[in-house]
Amino acid sequence: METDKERAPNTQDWKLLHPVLATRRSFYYLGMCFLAFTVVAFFAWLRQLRFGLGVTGLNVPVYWGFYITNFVFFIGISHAGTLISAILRLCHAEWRRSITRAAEVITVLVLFFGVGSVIMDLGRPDRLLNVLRSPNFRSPLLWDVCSISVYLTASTIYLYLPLIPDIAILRDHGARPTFLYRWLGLGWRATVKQKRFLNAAIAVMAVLVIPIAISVHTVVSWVFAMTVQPMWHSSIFGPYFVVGAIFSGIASLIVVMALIRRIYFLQDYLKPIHFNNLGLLLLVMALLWFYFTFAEYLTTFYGSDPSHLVVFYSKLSGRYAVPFWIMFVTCFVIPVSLLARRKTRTITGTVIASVSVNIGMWLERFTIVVPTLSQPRLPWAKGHYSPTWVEVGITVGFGATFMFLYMLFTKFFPIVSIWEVQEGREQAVPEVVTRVRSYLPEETVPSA
Amino acid sequence: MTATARPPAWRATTLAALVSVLVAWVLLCPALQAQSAAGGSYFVPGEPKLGMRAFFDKGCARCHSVLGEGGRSAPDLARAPAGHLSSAELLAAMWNHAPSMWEKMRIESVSPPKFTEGDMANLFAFLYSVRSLDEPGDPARGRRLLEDKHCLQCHRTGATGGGSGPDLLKWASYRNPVSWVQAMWNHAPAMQSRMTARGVQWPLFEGNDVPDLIAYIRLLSPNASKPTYLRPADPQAGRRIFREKGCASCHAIGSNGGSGAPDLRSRTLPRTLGQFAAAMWNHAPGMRASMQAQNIPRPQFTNKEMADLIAYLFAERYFEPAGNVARGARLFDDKGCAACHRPGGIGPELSHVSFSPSRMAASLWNHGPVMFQSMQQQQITWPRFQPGEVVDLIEFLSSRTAPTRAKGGRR
Amino acid sequence: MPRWGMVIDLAKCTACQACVVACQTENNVPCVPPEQAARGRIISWISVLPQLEGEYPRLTMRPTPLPCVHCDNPPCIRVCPVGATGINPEGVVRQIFARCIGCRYCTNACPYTRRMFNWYRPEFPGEFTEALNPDVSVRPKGVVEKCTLCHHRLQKARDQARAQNRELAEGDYIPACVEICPAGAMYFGDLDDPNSTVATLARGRRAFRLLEELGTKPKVIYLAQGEWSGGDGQGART
Amino acid sequence: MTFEFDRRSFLKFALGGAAGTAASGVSLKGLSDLNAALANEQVRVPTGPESWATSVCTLCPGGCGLRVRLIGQRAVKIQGNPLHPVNRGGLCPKGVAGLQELYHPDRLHKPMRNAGSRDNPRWKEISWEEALGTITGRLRGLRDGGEARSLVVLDRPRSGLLPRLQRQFLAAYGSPNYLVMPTGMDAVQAALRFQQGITEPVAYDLANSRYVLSFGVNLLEGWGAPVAVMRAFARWRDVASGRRTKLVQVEPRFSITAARADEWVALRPGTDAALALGIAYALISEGLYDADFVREHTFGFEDWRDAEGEFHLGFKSLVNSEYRLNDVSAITGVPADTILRLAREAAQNRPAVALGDRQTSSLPGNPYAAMAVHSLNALLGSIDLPGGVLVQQALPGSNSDSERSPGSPPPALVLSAGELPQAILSRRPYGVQALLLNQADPVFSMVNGDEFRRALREVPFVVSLTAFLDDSSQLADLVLPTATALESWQDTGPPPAVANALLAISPPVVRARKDVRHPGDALLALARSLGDKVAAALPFANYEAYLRRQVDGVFAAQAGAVFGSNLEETWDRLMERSGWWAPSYSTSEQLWEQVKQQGGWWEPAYSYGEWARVFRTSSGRFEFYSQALAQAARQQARAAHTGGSAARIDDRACLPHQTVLPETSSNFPLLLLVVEQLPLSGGQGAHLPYLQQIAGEHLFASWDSWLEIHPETAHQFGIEDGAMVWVESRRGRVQARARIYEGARPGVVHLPLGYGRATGSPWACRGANPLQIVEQQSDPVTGMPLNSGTHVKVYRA
Repeated sequence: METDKERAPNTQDWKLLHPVLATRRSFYYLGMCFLAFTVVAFFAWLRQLRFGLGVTGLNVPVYWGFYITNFVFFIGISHAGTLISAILRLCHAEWRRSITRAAEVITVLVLFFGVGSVIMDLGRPDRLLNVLRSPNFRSPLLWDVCSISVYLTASTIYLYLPLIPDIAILRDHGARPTFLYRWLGLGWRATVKQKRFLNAAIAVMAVLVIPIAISVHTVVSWVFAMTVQPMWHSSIFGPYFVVGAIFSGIASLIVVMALIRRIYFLQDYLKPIHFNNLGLLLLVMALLWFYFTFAEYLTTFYGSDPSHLVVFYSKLSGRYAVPFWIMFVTCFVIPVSLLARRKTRTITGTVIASVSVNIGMWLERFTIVVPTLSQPRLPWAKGHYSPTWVEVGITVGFGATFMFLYMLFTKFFPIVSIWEVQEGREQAVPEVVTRVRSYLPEETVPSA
Repeated sequence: MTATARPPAWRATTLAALVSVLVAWVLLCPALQAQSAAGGSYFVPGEPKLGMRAFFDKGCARCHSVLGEGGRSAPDLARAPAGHLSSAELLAAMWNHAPSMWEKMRIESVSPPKFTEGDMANLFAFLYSVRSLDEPGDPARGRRLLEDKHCLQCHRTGATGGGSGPDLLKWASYRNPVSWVQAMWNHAPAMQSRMTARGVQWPLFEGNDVPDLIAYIRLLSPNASKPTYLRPADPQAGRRIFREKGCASCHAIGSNGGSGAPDLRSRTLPRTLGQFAAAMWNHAPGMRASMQAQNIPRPQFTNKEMADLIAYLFAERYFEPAGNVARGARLFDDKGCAACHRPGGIGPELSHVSFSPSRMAASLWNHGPVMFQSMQQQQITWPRFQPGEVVDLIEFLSSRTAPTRAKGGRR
Repeated sequence: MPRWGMVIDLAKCTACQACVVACQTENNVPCVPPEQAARGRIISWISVLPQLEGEYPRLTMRPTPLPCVHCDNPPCIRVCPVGATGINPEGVVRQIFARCIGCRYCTNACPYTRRMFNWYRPEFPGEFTEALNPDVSVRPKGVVEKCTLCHHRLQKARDQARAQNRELAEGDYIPACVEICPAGAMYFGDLDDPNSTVATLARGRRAFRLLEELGTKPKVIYLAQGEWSGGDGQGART
Repeated sequence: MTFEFDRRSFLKFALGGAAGTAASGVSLKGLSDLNAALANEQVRVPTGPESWATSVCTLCPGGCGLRVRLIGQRAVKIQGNPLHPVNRGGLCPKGVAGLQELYHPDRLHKPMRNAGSRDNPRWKEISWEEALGTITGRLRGLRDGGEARSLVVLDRPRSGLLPRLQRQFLAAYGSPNYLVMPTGMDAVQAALRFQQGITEPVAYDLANSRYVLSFGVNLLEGWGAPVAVMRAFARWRDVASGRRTKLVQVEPRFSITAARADEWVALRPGTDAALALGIAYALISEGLYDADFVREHTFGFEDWRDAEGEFHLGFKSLVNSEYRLNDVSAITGVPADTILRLAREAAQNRPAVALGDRQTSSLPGNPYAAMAVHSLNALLGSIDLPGGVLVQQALPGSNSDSERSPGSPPPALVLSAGELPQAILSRRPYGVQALLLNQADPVFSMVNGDEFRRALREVPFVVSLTAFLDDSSQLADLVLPTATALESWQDTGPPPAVANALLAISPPVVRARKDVRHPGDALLALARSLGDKVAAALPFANYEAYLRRQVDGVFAAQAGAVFGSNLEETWDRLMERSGWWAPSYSTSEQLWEQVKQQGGWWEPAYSYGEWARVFRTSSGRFEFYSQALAQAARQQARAAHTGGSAARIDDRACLPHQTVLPETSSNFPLLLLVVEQLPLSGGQGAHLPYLQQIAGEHLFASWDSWLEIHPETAHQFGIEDGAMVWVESRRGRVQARARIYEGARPGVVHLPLGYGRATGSPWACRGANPLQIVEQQSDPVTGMPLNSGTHVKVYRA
């Protein structure tokens, strides 16, 4: 059958199946290492369940700390995938083909940790279902619940749809556990009809997922912006957070790509051009981020509302000056100086920039959450927040578990979309030619 | 929408009112009697202590004070207006000042309090009792008085002074002017003869003289901090004493009693119990003379008897003699009451209500502000009454309701 | 329908904090152990805010007793995802302890920082449990709690008034903090009744509300301290 | 095929969704179970019928009336008794927190005997019978050996009838030695003794004052009867009264009282006398003083000659020569125009009253400063007049004869508690064989606590009556647990600084939770078992019977009223003022019942201006020049030059004057002043968590003592906010957390009183006890301590 031929991967793409089919010993070591952190986090959580949130460093008035920072940070990273991949897809950016999967997986996995962070933060996690039992739709937190669950569903579908052909490849390849691939493969035979159906579905999802993603982080920002607290109550928080989210998302994507490339020897698929392009995107986002940050702080400064200024100065020159200025350096100075020049926009350069951006963006979330809370309008005792091992443990554990799950994913599914790369190789090149041609003025003499 | 427009309704209302008044009367009467029997200190309707509560709770004390207790922005009702006020005079004073009070309340956005008739009776009883209390004297004045009145010519105060009279410090613990006057009264004949012998003028005590003297003498005694007080007096017993000691043979209270001596209900007699007693002392020589002339034995009093007697007289002084219906009717027209309070008039017709000072005061407070407002709109001036006029007016108004006719303001 | 409110006269407040302790005993608020207190986890539904300003020797302090101000437009109730807090028709901002999931969004949204969180399970060392008030439930760990204006007292006062077949009168229902105030600096009552003490005071020239500019419309109203301005009888005016 | 694909996918999705939901549901249920399993949080609050009882607060000498809410047998809330005239329904936080004392986990359960040594006590629980038997045996032995006088009772300051009972007990037993711990009113009381010849407690008519000059008096931090002061404060600022009383607080530190005052005058520590005399100078030089009063009722204003024709300096000459505005300004650091303004304001707003001098309850102020302040009252004519300084009315029925031993009593060992350890250690004038500490803890709460510690070791038999183990009972042979306020009969008299005679009595509210007794019950039981004269003098089965008998005396006075509402108070006062008395009772029995029900009896009216009662000096006037002091000085001079009968004395020693301040030293560059705060007023209350929580609220410093330090000073000595530091004086050093406080005077540091017990409830043992390092000089003439701060250094721990 015609389809059968198509289904068999091109031999040159066999490489992409390697991680799924063969596992090296180092994988287990690394996995155990990550799991150790998971166990620590689990114990920390059990302790917190038993004694209450008192085991954290939270206090009056700093009611939110690491957990909510993590929540915002993880949700931010989740924009890596779906949003970037969807935009690139819709733009027919052909260089996307080998990176979309890696991005989408980040989205889906990291969302769980975002939600998990909120659950960690609850005083009564056992009453979580009250959110469904007696929802209050006026609460931005409930908007979050809605948009995140929609986002999770959509991005899961969006991850799953392009995965189907690859699963089918694995199924046909006899990868174990066979039932998993048979079950997930949904009887994919790569018929024309199926392909058309799949492409249409992916296209629809790509369109859908963009507003959802933007809404998610807008709503996350609104959790803060809808209160009247100084330096939270800001109208640009929506776009500011979305920009920050995409910023950190791209950065994490770059880091993940670099790791995959290194570990699974995928230098052929994840090329410097990918890093260069993503690096440029990151540069744009860094500039945008700076623009928003500047706008936000400048308006606060000019507004001169005393209660805002107290928070403002606590960040610029007070107790939170260190995280603030580290954030500024890592989010702006380092990435821009590395990415603006072609010479340093190498793989190493972009990775360094990305790591720095991720650190910086976590600190950005931290300096948004904590300083405001520690400087309440009324002169209570100013809160001195420093996290305990429980919070640090859970935070690190979350990071480790995320990486573990990511690793696990690469062991079950190809992290670079085989069929898309193939499709790109087989169909996209002529398509691009046609497309580029269509941009140009009609040639008077038809070419041969 | 006056009551006359809907006869059946007002008839029912009146009936209900009558029945409730009857029921209340039946229920309250024994209670009131029991109260006065159980040592309610005054023979006036109403309970002064409850009146005091009304005074503070209804917000009177926000502006007014009594003997310095309460607000400072309005007159001290124990001291102003000066002089003795009977219940009707209290009402007249209240009536005349009501509009300015309401105006002040409006400025401070306080709504005028509402009173029941009982509240008002209590309040009147309270004000009347408080007005009858003496205030602690001024020792400096007392010291001057002691010299001016030549007391020390006979009496001693500890080491100073001389003569045969007793040491005044003996009485230093007595706080009540009445008990001082009583002691003096009993010895008045003896003192009088000594004084005439020494050519000392009979000392007259005006105003707060006696408390001033007491205050000074108290200062001289190191043991004065253990005071001796008078127990609340019993007007009933006072009435008996008034009869038994033969006071009535000369003195009249209102129209009853002898005519040889001043009417004890006279408005000119002083406001407080102590001053009243002092007035008695001032007239002691004259009284003695006329008693001797009429061959009446000069009465002696114990401490308690004196207090009871004065309490009785004060209870009597609470009431005005009966008013004059005809004068009242004239007033009703002259003051412009009839312009509104007439059948079909803008105000309620008053012919079916019987009035006492306290009831009238209660209605003044409950309906007055509205009445005042509508009068202002019609550019009618608020009528002002002289004390006697109020009694006449009440008499006139009550005379129109035959069945529950009130006499002389007394219930 | 009454609208309950409180007036606190800052001229009379002596910063004694009797209100704080009275509230704690009335509402079964536990005393947190010292090491927790050092971390700023004292739970008190009403606290006295010192508000110190200036430099030696030109200093001012305006001690301000601050309960939940029971905003008419409370920022906290909007943000609760499970509707565990709400404003009842009488204007009392209440917390449903049994529904609260402990996300502490409301505590952060409150510009007055007047919502408290149970970091631990409440501890009542020794026989302190004997002193618990049966009218008020003991909150479990992990939930947010706040001033209820001693709502249980309102229920009792209502029952009592009903039993005596009369309307609720001013003074029947008074929260524990107002009741205890040794200086009589706190007043409580119905703000909608123009003749009530609180309404009268709230109309006065000295009246102000904390963070009024946020539009929260608090029902705890303060009377300014005022100044002594000579002995001409005008001293008490601001 | 498509169909199949769709259907299958749909089914799978549906199944997956269902499974997911179920899983999450199960896990949430699991979470809930886990939560419940890990921490059981059910707190069951038993219910029962509600009832209310009346009681009185004994946590400070203020003695407020209480209303206690009971659910079944449990006391669940303490509120103020609205009928009690001292507090009228209000209550300070201490009173409210009293509930925690009742249920305190560290209370003593039973009497205990020290089976170990004084240094290393081992406590063994014994029965009351055994304990009382031991004491009886000891006391009998002493009495039989003719050493009855060597029994000393050291009481804590309290009002009410228990002091009377103790005096009667001692009188019958044969000892004159009833001592009371200092109250902090000592300096003022000394001024009253020297200038008015009065030993009765001083009182103030604060509510009626229009101008209050407070020299370091912590009016709102536990002085006098705290709630009564707060009520007066509220009255000063009652808008309805149409005027405001000005409170001027003269103090180096920005205390809560200073913060709440209308004006705070920050002066150099220890210079209150100079400032008061400066104000006096202004009053005199501007002719603003009450000349009538000064002429009629004072002595020693002008220069005078005594009977021997000797010239003596008058008050006027003194201030005119030595306390002119610029001099005073230089001494005190207060601008001259401020001094002048204060004088003018005080003169124009009468009644004006001056209070002070005082530091804290354990550290009395300077007696000469107190005299200087009290002289202002004389200049302003504010003695025994409304709004001025009064003298407390005596409780009726106080029969001083029964409190004195028959015949000539043996000489008292010492005059004040502070001198006791010296007397014990030196055995002069005679030794102490037995010491009874009645709820007194001198080792912790007296400046010479370490001396007391040594002295207690020397006393052969020490008994401590206390509800909690404390630093002093740790050195006792027997510890007798006392009942808390709600568990026993209680009584209080007129509280400090309140003028009206008062007796509050209340029955027990709850059954005793431990095997504890009221000190009165213990004393009466002891009297019974001692037999003989003591039993005859105190023939009462229990303290209730004793109280009942005392009420007879109140009834006999035929005055005053049972506690009633505000209105009733006003009514009774109006009546009494005009000479009428309308009691609500007609027999003593009725009075007793009403007192138990309403809370007590009192005298609502005060008779002002009874000069013969309030001036009992040899001149019968207020003495600017204290002749009592002159006599003491003369005696001393005579003792110094033996035989030199015509010893000349310095007139200044008999007049109010500024004493010389201790020299500063470079080793100890800072000055330490101890501060008192309402929650731990009198140094008491640190064992109650409620109070620990609210203490130090101006710095958010709960549960621990702190060292207040001005930011500049802190910077100068390199100390950061929150750092642990040592505070060291010549006597020793203590550790505290440094807190930067704008209200501390530069160069002066402050430690709060009430922290740092060595023994007792762990809650009370937090922080540092500043009294351990405080230094005290004493005045050569009066023998009284002069407190003007301690020089210290502060460095990082």
